[in-house]
Amino acid sequence: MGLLDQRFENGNVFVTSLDNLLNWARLSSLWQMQFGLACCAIEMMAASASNFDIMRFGIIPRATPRQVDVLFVAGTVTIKMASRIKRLYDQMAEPRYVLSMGSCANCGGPYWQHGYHVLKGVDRVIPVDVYVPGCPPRPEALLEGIIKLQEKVRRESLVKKSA
Amino acid sequence: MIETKTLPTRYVTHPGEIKTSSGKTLRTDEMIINMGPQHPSTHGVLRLEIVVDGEIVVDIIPHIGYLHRCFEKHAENMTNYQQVIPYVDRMDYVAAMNMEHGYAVAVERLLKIEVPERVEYIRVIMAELQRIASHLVAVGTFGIDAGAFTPFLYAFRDRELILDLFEMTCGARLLYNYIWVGGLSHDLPPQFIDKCKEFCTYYKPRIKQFNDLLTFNEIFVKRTANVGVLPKDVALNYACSGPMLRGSGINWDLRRDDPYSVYNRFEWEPQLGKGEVGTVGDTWDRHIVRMREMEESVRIIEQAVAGIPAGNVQAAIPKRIRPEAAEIYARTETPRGELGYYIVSDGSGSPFRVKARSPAFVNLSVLPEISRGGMIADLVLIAGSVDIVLGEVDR
Amino acid sequence: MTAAEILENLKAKFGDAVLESKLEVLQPWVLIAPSRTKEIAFFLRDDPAMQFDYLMCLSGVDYNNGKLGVVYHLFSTVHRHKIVLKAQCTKEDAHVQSVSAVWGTANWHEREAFDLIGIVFDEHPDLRRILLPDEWEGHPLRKDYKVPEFYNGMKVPY
Amino acid sequence: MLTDFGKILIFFIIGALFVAAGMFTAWILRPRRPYPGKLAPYECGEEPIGDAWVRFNVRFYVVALIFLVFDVEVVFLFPWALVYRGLGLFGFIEMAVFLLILLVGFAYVWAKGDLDWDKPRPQVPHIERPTPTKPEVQKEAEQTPVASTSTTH
Repeated sequence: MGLLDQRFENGNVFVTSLDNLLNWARLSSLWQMQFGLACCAIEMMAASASNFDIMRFGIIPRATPRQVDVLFVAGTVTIKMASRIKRLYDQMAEPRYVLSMGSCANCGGPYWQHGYHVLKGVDRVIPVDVYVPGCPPRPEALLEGIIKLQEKVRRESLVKKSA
Repeated sequence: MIETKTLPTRYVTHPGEIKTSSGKTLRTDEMIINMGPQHPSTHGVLRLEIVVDGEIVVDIIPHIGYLHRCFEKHAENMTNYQQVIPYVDRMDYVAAMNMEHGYAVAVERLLKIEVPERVEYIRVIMAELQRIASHLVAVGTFGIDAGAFTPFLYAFRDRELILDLFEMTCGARLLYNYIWVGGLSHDLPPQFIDKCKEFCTYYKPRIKQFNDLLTFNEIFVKRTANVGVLPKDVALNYACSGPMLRGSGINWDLRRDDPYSVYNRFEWEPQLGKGEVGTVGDTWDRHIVRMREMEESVRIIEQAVAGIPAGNVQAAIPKRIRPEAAEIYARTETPRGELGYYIVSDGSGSPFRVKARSPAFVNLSVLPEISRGGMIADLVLIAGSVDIVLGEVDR
Repeated sequence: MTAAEILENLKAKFGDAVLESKLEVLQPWVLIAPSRTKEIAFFLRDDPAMQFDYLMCLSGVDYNNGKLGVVYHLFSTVHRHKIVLKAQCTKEDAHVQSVSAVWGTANWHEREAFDLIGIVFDEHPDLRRILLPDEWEGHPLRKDYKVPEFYNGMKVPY
Repeated sequence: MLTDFGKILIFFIIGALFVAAGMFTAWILRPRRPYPGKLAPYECGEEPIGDAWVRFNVRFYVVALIFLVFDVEVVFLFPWALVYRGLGLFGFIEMAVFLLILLVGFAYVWAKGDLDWDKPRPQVPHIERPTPTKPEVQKEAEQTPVASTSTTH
């Protein structure tokens, strides 16, 4: 029932150390939804292959949103796909994160002007934690985005009442 | 906020009949399963609505359009023919060089301009390298569909070498904007030729190693033989092309039968599916055609690298592209099949209408025909052997 | 067979259905009546001299003068010759007979032409939108298309 | 003095405790914020079509019955195998008879064909109205096999 979930007003030594332990455990095992949309998905596959290997960050592709922590939106989100992404994001278990990979997911990318069927940025549908620029971003850029996400998870607190 | 769902008109649930010992038919209900936009084995955002009786696939309704990025609308609103090339790249992002090559050939035929020899040779080298890289993605993910993860890592390890070659010439790994109408954006860097030779000698034995690892593996053969058989007449009627057509044993390759560029100067052989492990035109045949095509591509690259002439690659790039009011349909052979551009120009600087006939869109339309009656696991393999790229299917 | 001979055959068999033709352009084309495309297609495919068994591409075009057109690029893998068929209809009465019974690939191409240009293909087994969601209003590739301000609560333009 | 069963009991208790500890810490720490969108059934991102309460095929029920029978048979074998040395020839004959009877049952089930699962019968596609004249390109491909120049076997 999440008894300790956001119960404490101010942090004491017990709460912060518990937070550190929890955050360390969560950030080193961010499970990723196995889900690619477009060109960025091919770069994401190249990142999970042996040369760049995101699995050493503890990121394992999982097929169902139930067992997933982070959703890589890798590619162009079209309007037909937007409602599906919203539903997939809803079905993910808390605490969940979204990494928007590529300029299409960030702001519509090269399709911003005449793309009648392209959603101009996935943040119009779901809250995004990290934006990775590039079209497609290099695997190293994706790894940089993952490290940024890990820093965000490190600073978070599950137990203290969020402001 | 979720739009209503309308079932297509011809979609009817047809009950399966199971005979019991007393001869009475027991009506069982079919289940409708969604291999929806988010699925590990649909190679992107393709949704297959499957009517299943137990594990047997009774009917399939593909739903596409989840990655429709309005390419044709963009092509009409660009102020110059050259500006369409980045959008052409993003249509088939696994084989971007071939898409650019196809578009460049189409516009050059429209303008009736000739490109220098060196440009033709470099384009052939780049197109064939991209064909190997694209087949490696197709073969690697096909291994994952069959349940083998290691071939994916082998394939992507070799693909990284090709991407390094591309990055050396035009700075990008996946979407290049390298082949312009009338020429190229950059000339080859000095060390490209020997790096390319080095790749060819490195990669030849790798194909045999990959074949031993996956293609002639007993389980893989059992899983793919006699599955998803595409007969010749259905392949022609559905206008399939590329490995889909050659897998069914039809000797047809645009690089030789509708010649463009300088392909007629090299000797190479289009590879056909001969039904070595099952019937002709099954999933294994399409896979072995891709594997042997990579070998042919290495042969072409070696001959092209050996005979590459000198010259200025940007000599024939027109300053202002303003074709007379005409229309043309030009087609080239990409790793997935026949890519055609139907360009209508009204004399102004920007194209009036560009229709991209993408091979994956056409090959996918035959998927429901060849996978009825099989198991769901076979459907996954057949969809993998069709080798679809959703950017190209939805345009 | 050259385009002229093909035109002669077509004129001989379907006199009035062949409306116009132009042979001296880059790729010669023949304009046919939109209500008899299926009949002509079957003839072109099954006639031993023609054998156009490969429909390379079927594209819808909005000519921006109130007319919509469907362009068929046919090819014969046997005789290695090509021909371009055109069928035009007005924007108000945008009806063309479907050829999906002749070539299986026409099914999806026609659904896409209906989806993006708005040409209704009669006798098509399953004419639905193929690329856009089912409730999308309007046909985007028309020259006078206005992008909707909102769709399902999402702002479409940038 | 701890009997053998005592050891098994302790084994079960520790096992249960171990699992309970894991579940309890998870139960305390995990956030729980359900809302209808999250509780909707997952169907690859789509709105679920049809309901899961579909009438299953009858063969699943038949196989469950067959499994039940032979599972119980195996359960009887375990204690017999433990004391087999003490029973000697008598025990062996008795179990052989028991197995024989069940073998008859197995043969009956096999003969009636309840065991063969539904085999895929792939339907090779055909065209409703094919071209009467067979294109030469298909005929040519059939007669002259292409000399395969590839090195792979």
